[in-house]
Amino acid sequence: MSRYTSATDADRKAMLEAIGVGSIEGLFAELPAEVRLDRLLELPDGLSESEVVEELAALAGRNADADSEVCFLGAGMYDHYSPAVVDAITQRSEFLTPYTPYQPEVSQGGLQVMFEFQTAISELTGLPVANASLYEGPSSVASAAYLAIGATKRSRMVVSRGLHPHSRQTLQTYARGFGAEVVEVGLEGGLTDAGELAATLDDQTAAVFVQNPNFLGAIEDLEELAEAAHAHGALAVASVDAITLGVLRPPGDCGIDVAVGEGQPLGGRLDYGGPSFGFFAATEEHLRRMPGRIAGETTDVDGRRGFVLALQAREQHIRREKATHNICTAQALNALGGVIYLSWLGKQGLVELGELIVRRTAYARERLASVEGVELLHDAPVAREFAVRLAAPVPEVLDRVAHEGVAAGYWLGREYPEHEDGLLVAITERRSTEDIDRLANSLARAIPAANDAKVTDSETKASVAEEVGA
Amino acid sequence: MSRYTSATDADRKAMLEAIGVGSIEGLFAELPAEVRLDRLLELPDGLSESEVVEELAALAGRNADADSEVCFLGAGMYDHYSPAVVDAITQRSEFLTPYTPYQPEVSQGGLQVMFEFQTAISELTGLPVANASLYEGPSSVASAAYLAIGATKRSRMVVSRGLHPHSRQTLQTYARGFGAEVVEVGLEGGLTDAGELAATLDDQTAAVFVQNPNFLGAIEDLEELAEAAHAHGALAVASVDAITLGVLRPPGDCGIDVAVGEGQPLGGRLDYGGPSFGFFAATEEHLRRMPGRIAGETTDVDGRRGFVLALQAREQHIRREKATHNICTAQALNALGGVIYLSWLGKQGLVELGELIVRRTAYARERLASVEGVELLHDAPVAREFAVRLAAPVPEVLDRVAHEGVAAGYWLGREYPEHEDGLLVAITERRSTEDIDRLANSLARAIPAANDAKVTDSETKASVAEEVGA
Amino acid sequence: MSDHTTRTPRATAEVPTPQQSEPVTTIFERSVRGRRAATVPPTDVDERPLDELIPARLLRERPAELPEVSEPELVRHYNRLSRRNFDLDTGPYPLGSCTMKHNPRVNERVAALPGHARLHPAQEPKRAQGALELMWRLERALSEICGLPHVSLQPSAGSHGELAGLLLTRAYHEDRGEERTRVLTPDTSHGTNPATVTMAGYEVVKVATDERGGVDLDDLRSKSDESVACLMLTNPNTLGVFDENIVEIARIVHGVGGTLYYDGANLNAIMGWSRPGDMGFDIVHVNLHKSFSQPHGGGGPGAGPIAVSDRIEPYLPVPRIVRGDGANGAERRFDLDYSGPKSIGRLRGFQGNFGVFARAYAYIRSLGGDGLRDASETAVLNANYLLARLRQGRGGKYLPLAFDRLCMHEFVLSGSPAKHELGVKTLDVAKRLLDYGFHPPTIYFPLLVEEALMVEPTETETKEGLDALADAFEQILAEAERDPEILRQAPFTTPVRRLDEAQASRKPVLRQPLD
Amino acid sequence: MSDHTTRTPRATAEVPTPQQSEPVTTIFERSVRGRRAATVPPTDVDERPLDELIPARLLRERPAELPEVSEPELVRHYNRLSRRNFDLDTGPYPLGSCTMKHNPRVNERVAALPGHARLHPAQEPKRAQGALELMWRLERALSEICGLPHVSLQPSAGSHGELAGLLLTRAYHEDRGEERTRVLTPDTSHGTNPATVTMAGYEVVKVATDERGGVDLDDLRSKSDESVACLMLTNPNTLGVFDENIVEIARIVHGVGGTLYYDGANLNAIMGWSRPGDMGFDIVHVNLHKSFSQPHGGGGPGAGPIAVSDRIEPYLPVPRIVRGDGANGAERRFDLDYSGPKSIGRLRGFQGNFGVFARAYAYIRSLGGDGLRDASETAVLNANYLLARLRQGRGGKYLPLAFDRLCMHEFVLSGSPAKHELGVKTLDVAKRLLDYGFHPPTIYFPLLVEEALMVEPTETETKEGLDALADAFEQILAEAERDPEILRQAPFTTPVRRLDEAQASRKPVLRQPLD
Ligand SMILES: Cc1ncc(COP(=O)(O)O)c(C=O)c1O
Ligand SMILES: Cc1ncc(COP(=O)(O)O)c(C=O)c1O
Repeated sequence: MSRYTSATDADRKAMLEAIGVGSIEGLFAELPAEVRLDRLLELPDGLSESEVVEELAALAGRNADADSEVCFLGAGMYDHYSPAVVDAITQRSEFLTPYTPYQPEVSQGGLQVMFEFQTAISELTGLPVANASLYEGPSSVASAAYLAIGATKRSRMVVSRGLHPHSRQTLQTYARGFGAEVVEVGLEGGLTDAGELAATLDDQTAAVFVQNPNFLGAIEDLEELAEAAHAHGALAVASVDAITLGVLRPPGDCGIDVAVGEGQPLGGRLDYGGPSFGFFAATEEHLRRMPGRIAGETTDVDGRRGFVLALQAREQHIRREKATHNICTAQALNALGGVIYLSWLGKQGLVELGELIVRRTAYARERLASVEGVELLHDAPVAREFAVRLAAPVPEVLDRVAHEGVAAGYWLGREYPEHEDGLLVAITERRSTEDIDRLANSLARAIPAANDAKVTDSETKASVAEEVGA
Repeated sequence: MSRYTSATDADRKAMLEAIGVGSIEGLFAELPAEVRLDRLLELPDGLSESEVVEELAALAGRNADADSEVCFLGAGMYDHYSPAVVDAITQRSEFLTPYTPYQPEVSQGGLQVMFEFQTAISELTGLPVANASLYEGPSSVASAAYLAIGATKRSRMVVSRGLHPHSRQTLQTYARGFGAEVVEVGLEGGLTDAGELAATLDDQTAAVFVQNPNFLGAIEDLEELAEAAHAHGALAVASVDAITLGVLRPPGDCGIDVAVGEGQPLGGRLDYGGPSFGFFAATEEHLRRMPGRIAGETTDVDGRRGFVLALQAREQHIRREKATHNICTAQALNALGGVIYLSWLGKQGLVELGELIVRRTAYARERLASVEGVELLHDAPVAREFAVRLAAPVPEVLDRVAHEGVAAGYWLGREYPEHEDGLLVAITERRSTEDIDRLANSLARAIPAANDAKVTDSETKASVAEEVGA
Repeated sequence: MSDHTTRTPRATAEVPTPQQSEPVTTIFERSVRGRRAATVPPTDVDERPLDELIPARLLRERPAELPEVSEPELVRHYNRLSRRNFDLDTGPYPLGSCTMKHNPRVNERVAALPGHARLHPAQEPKRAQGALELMWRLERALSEICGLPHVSLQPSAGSHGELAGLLLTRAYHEDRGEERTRVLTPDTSHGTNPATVTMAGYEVVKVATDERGGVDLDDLRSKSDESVACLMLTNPNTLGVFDENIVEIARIVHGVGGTLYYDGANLNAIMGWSRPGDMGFDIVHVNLHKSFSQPHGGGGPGAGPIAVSDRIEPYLPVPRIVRGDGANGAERRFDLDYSGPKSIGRLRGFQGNFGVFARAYAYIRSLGGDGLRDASETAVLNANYLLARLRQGRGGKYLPLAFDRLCMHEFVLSGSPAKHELGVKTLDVAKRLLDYGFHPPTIYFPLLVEEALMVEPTETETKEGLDALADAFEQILAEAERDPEILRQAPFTTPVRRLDEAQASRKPVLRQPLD
Repeated sequence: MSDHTTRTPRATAEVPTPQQSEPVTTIFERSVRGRRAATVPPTDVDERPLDELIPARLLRERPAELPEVSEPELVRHYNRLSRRNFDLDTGPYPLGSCTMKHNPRVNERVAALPGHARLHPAQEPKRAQGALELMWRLERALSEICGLPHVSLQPSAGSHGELAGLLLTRAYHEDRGEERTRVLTPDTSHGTNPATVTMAGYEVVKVATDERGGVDLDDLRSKSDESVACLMLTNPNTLGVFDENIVEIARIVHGVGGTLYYDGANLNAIMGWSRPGDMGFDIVHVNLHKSFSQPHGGGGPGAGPIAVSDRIEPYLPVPRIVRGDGANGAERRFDLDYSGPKSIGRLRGFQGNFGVFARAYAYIRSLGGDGLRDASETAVLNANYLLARLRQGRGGKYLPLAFDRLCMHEFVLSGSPAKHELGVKTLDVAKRLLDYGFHPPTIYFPLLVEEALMVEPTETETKEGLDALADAFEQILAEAERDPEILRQAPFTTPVRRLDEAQASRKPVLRQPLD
C-alpha cells in the first residue's frame, strides 16, 4: 500500500478471497515465466512528500529561469505574464482531472470550454472553423500538411525559410511518413522571397507554408503569399503568433486557408517548452478534414442547450485507419488556459497589449542598433521580435551577458548557418524600457570584451562549475 | 471602472436614471461638506496585474525565508512541511470565499469541516469540547482567562514563565480590560518551579497557565500542575503544541480544564506570523462559556443529517454585551487547513512524525552540546526544541551563521534577560541530520570568531547593505 | 446578455436533488485502519525508544483517533464537501455588513510567494526587510485612507481591533488620571461592539436612533458625561445611512472628554470620499477582509488594523514598525520597535496576520486611489440601484426601506409588511432566495428594524446581476401572494433543507463520537 | 464506513435538478462592451501611431470580438462551468484504457516551481542543467521500467509516440535497404493504432483474436511476410488479458524482419512484474498521463515517451539528452545533442512536454520501485475484485465477461445478453450509472466485443468504492428487469440529459455566432 492506494492487508485478504485466488502472485499467474521480471525494479526507494519536493526543488534551482534572469528569449515561446486566474481555474479538480468528454452529460464544463475556445481562435484568426487544440505549434504545421494532402491529392510542400526551424523539421519528419516532399524557399531582406516562391510553386504543390511574424521577426504579406499559392491551386497555410493578432491582419482576411500556431503565449507557462497547445483553424470547406476534437452545440432530450464532440466521424476512435488524424489526447487543459487568458485580456486588452509590444519592440530595436557592434539583420517591419548581427561571437557574448543576469536572446546560428552572427531578441510586456536599456548596456560591454578575450581553460572551468550550481 | 468592477458608462447612466439621481456625486449628497475629502487620496496609481506581482515579488525577495535558509527558528511557529493537498483544497473558491455559515443550508461544507476540526482537536487534546477556531495562540490563552473569570468569579491569573512571552504579554494586555491581575511563577531547571507555584497559588486564583512543551522546550508535568491548581479551586489552562501531542500525554488525560494552542504547526504557512489559527478545547462543564463558533450536528426537516452553528446564544451577534467573547471573524480557512493536515498525517503519521522529531531533537541537542562554546541551558526532557547557552554574544553569532545560510534559532535574550546567552533551537522533520551537522559546524566557527572580532563601523555598514538586498 | 435569467425554481421536496440524495459522511467515518495519505521521512538518527528520551508518564498512551485515509480519499472528501458550500465565485452574495466583494486571484499569488509564505515570524528584522517595508507601506496607505496618522496592523479581525480600541481608550484616560466606566454604542451597533465593551471592562450604554436613522443627538447629549470613555460608531451605520450629524456628535463626545471609535466595517462606502479622521474619530479599525478584499474563508482569516490620532498614538500595541531615518546616506532600515513605555502591549503573537496584509497591499496597489474611490462609488451605486429596482415592484410594498433615504453601500429593509400582510417572515424570504441561486442578505440585523433584511451588493455585482436579484425578490413576493407556504417550506434545492438549530443547542453533538 | 452507500437515484425528469434549471451562457454571451478583467502596463516608450511602425495594410482593421468581462465575472463563469464536469476527485472513474488514477497534488506543486514553470525552452543547456538532469533521470527510470535501453521523451501523447514508432520502423528498414508496406494490428487495437499506420504511410493489416482474447497465432503467421514492417500490440491488450503467447508472437514478427511496437496504454497492469523489452518489443510508448499520474486535463496534456532497443536507437528523434562523461574530474554536464545523422528528426518544437515530465518524475520518486509494483498489483487486484463482485450478481448473467479469464488491470464485459434479454443497451447502462454518481466505463470498445463495457477501476479505488460500484450495477440491472425504460431514459440527474449528437454533426454549430 502506498499513500495513493487504499488496499490494507485486511482488504487484500477479503478481495483475494472473493476473487478466489490465494495471493497477489495468483493474479499474475498468466504471465509466462520468461517475461516475468525476477527482481525488483532498480529504482531508488520511494520518498515522503517533503523529500520529493526537496529533490525537485534542488533540480529546479539549477535552472536559470525567467524569474531569475531578464529574459529576451523568444523563438516561438514568450515570457508573457500569465494572470493568476489562469492557474486558479485550470487547477480546479473539475478541469484538471477528467478525461476527454466522451460522456457529454457529465462533461458540459469541458465541452463548453472547447466551444468557447474554438470561438476565440476563430475570432483571432478570422477563419470560421477551429478545433479544440492540437499538441503544440510545429506538429500543428505538420498536421496542416496532412490536411493539404487530403484536400489537394498532392504531396509537394513548399515552405518558407521564415517558418520556425522546428516547424520545418517536424514537417520534414512527418513528411517521410506521408510520403511528401518538402521544398524550401529562402528569405530576402528578412521576408519570404516572393520571386523564389513564384519560381518554386508548381501544380503539384499541395500547400505553401509561411509564418507571421516569421522566425526573424519580420511581418510577412500574407495576402500576397496566399495569392501565389492559390494561383497554383495550392493551399496557403500560415503559422501565426496569437498575441500579435491583436494588431496584425488576421490570416482569414488575407486568404489563408489554414492557420495554425503555438498557444503558449496565450497565458501558458514556459515550462521548458511544454505542455502548451497548438491551434488549428481553417475555412469552412476543410471542416470535415480537420484534425482533433471539435465541440459543437446541440440540445438535450428536454430541449436544453448543450455541447458534444461534433463530427467524430473524422476521428481515430470511430474512423480508425481512415481518420483525418491519429490524435487522441490533445491539450485540453492548456487550451482552457488559453481561452481564460483571452477572456481576461478581452477585446481591448489584446489590442492594447499588441500595441504596447510593437512600440516597445520598436524602441528596443532602435536602442540596440545604436550599440557599437550591433546592427540590424534586416529592416523589414517587426512586431514582437527582431534580429540583429553582433560584431563578436554570439555564444561568447550570450555567456557574458548571462553572467550579468540577462538572457539576451536566441542565437540564430543554432539553426541558420547563414546567420552565425545573428541574435533574435524578443520583447513582451514584461520587458520594461529599463530592462531593454540594461540589455543594451550589457551588450555594449560584452561585445568588445568577447572580442578581446582569449578564453583560457581555467576560466572556462570556473564558469562551468558556477553555472551548474556546484 | 476597474478590473474588479463592471459598471460601464452606459451602465452608470441607466442605473443613475433608475435611482433618480443625476450623478455619482448625487449619491454622496448627504455627506456634509466638512467631512468630504476635497482631493484624491494620495496613493500611488493603480498597477496592472503583472506590475503588482513584480512589486510584491521584489519585496518578498528581500526576506530571508525558510526556503532560502536552513531554518532552526521556532518559538511557537515551526517549519513543518505542509502537503500540497492543504493548499489545493483551501484555495478552492468554495472554501476560500464564503462568509461565516449563517445560512446553513448552503454552508454544509464549511460547517462539516468545523465539526471535523472540533473532533480532531478534541482527539488531540483529550478534551471533549473544542471550538471551531480562535485567532491564534497567544490571544487564545487570553481568551481562556476570560473563561476562567466567568467560571470561577475570580480574577487572579498565575502564569508560568515557561508560557510563551507573547502569551504572557497578550494575557497582560487583555487583563487590563478584564480587570485581572497576572502573577508570574519562575522556572527551575527549565521547568515551572513547583514550589514557587504552590506558594503563589491562593483562593483568589482563577487559573494557572502553563505551556507544554514550555518556551524553553522542556516537557512539563501537566498532571502535577493541574493538581496544584485544582487544590485551590483554580482552573488549569495549558497551551500545548499540537504536533508533539502525537507522542506527549494529552492535557485532557492530565486533568487540564482548558487546552489552547497555536495551529500554525498543523500544515500552516509561516507567513511571517499569521494568519494561522488558535484552538480551544475544554471539559464539558465549560461548554456554554466557550468562545467562538462551534458547529453541531442536527437534522433537516426531511431527516437528513446536517450541521449548524450550535450554541449561538453564547455569541456576540445574539447575546451582545453578555456574550462569552467578542470574536466574530475567526480563522475558519486556516482551521480547514489544520484538519486536512491532520487527516493527511493520520493516526499513525502523527505518532511517527512526533517520534521522528523527538529523536532528531535528541540528536541535535547532543550534537550541539558537543560544540566548544555551547552548553545546555537546562537538561529537562525536550521534544521539539531545546535551549543552549553560547559562549559568545548571541546576536553576533546569529549574524555570522546567517551569512552561511543558516538561521540558528531564536535568541532568548530578546525576552528573557536572565538568558542573554540563550539560544532556542527548533527541529522539524525538514531538518535532516545533515542540516543539524551544518548548524553545529557553523556554530563551531562562529562562536570563536564572534569573540575574536572587533566589529568595526565599516564592516557593519557593508553587511547592512548586503542584508537589505541593495 | 448574462446567465442571470430568472427561472422559477422548484417548490417541491418530492424528488430530492442529486446532492440531497448523497449520503453525508465525515472524514472520520471514511477512515479505515491502516490507510494513510502521508509517509514520514525516514529516521536518520538512532531509533532510541521514546521513553529513554522522555519519561514514560509524560508520554501519550494511545494515539489520537485521527482519520486514516489515502490521498485520493482525502481529496475526494474535501472536494465533495466544498460543493456543499455556496460561494462568492458562484453568484451574488449581498450579505449586509460583510462586504462580500470579489477576492482577486493575484492576491493569492503574491501571498503565496516563498518570501512571504515561508518567512519565519521570528526572523531578525534585518533579514525581513521586505516584509517590514510592505507592512510599513500598508500602514501608510491605511493612514491616508482613514485620515489618521498612526497605524497598528496587529489586530486579527474587526472585533480584535475594537478590543484594541477600548484598551487604548482606557490607557489614554488612565494616563490622564481619569477613570471612566461607560461606553456609548447606538442601538443599531454590531454585536461585537457591546461584547467588546464588556470584555474591555466597561459598561454598555445604548444610544437611541433618530427618525432619520442616525444617532439621536438629544439622547446622546443626555448620556454624555465625564463617565463616558468612548462612543463606538459606524458611519455609514448599520442601517446603511450616513450620519450627517457626525461633526456635532464628535463635538459632544469630545466635549465630555471621551474618545470616538470608528467601527470600520462600512468603510467600503466612502473610500476616497470621506475619512473617519476628518469626521473627528480618534480610533478606527479597518476590516481588511471586507473593504480590502481578503477572502472571508468561511469565517476568517481577516485582519483588523487600527488607525489612531496623535493623542492615542503613545498607547499603540507593540511591536511597531519603524523606519530608520536614513541618516548619513545609509539605507532606510525598517525595524520592530518593542519599547512603547505607555503601550497597551501585545494583542497576539508576533506581528499580525501578515498574509492578509500582503493581499490587502496588493489590492491597494492594484486599484490605486482612483480605484478605491471607484470601488466605493460603485458599491453605493449598486446598492441604490438595487434599492430602486426593489421599490418599483412588490418590494416597495412588502419590504419597505426601514429609513427612507438614499442609502450608502447597503440598505436595510423591513419585512414587517410582508409578515403581517403575506404571512411570510424575513427568514422565509431569505430561504426562498437560496432556491433562486442567491445568497440571502443579512437578516434580523440591525435589531432595531423589525424583520430586517440588510442588503449589500458591493461593487462586485454587475447591473445584470442586480436586475436578476431584483427579479428574484419580485417573483418570490409574487409567490408569497399566491402561496406563502412555498416560502415557509423553502429552501427546496439546497444540499439540506431547513435544519433543526434548536436540537443542536439543546442536545449538542459537537464532535464525531468515535469507537 | 464510507459515503458509498448506494441509494436509488431518481428516475423522473419531471422536476429538473437545480443544475438543469440553470441557464447555459457562454463567456461571449456574458460580454458587455467596455468591461475588462485586465489592464495592460502603461506604455513607457513613444506612443507612435502603429502605422508608422508597420504598414497599414498589414494591420488588423477591426479587433477580434473577444469577451469583455471583469475579473469577478470571469472567475464565476469558469467556476460555474467547472461544476458541470464530473471529475476524478469526485468519485470512481473506471474508464477502461484510460487509467484514471489519482493525480497527486504534490506533482502540481513541483511542476509549478519557477525553476520549471518559468524556464524558457531556448535557454542554453548549461543554464538548464536541472531540467536536463530531470529528463535524463526520467529517461533512465522509464528505460528500467520498460526494459529497453534508450528513451526519447519527445512525443506529446500516446498517438504521437505511435507515429514516432512507425517512423522509427520506417527509418530502420530503409536504413537496411528494405521497403516494407504493411503494419499488423490486432482487431482489438485502439483507434490510434490504425490511424497512425495510415499517417505513417503504411497499410493496415488486421490480425484476428483467438478464443482466449489473444493474438490468433495462425492468422498472425499467415499474414507475416517480408512486406510487414511492424506489429503494433498492447499487452495486456484492450480486452484486459495478458497475451501468453507474446514470446512466440515476437518470434514470428522478428522472424520476418518486422519490428514489434508496444502500445503502452496498459502498462499500469504490469509495472515491476513484466517489461515490454523482456517480451521482445523493439519500441514502446508510455502514456505519462495514464500510468504515471499526469492529470488528464479533460483531454490533455499528456506525454508519450518512447523506449527502444539498441537496433532502433540510431533513429531516435533529436534532440537527445546526453550526459557528459565527467572526464578529468569535471562535473557531469547534461546537454542536448542535435546530431543524430540517422535520426528521424523532430516530432515537435523544443524538448517535449517538460511539465508532464516533472510530474511523472515526482510520481516515480514518490513511489519508488516498490510503489510502482504496488500500483500495478492493486490495479489488478481491484479489477479482479470488481469483476468477481459483478459476476456474483446479475452482472454475471446480463453483462458477462467477453473472454472468461482472470483479467489484468481492466476487463471487458459484453452487454449482449442485457440487450437481448432486457432490451437495454450498454449505452443505457452507462447513462444510468451517471445517475448513481459513477463515471461509466469505456463503452463500445473494443469493437470486437458486442455492446462492450471496458472497466478499469485503477489502483485508486478503495474496496468500499468498488463494492458501491458493483452494487450500482446490480441495482441498475434490477431496474432493467423491472422497467428498462428507466435506463433508456437515463440520465435524470446530470446537468443536461441525453444530447442530440447527430444534430451536432449534421448542422454543426462550432463557434458562437457573434454580432
Ligand atoms: C458592523 C460590524 N462591526 C464589526 C464587525 C466585526 O468584525 P470582525 O468579524 O472582523 O471581527 C462586523 C463584522 O461582521 C460588522 O459587520
Ligand atoms: C490502448 C490505447 N492506445 C493508445 C492510446 C492513445 O494514447 P493518447 O491518447 O495518449 O494519444 C490510448 C488512449 O486512449 C489507448 O487507450
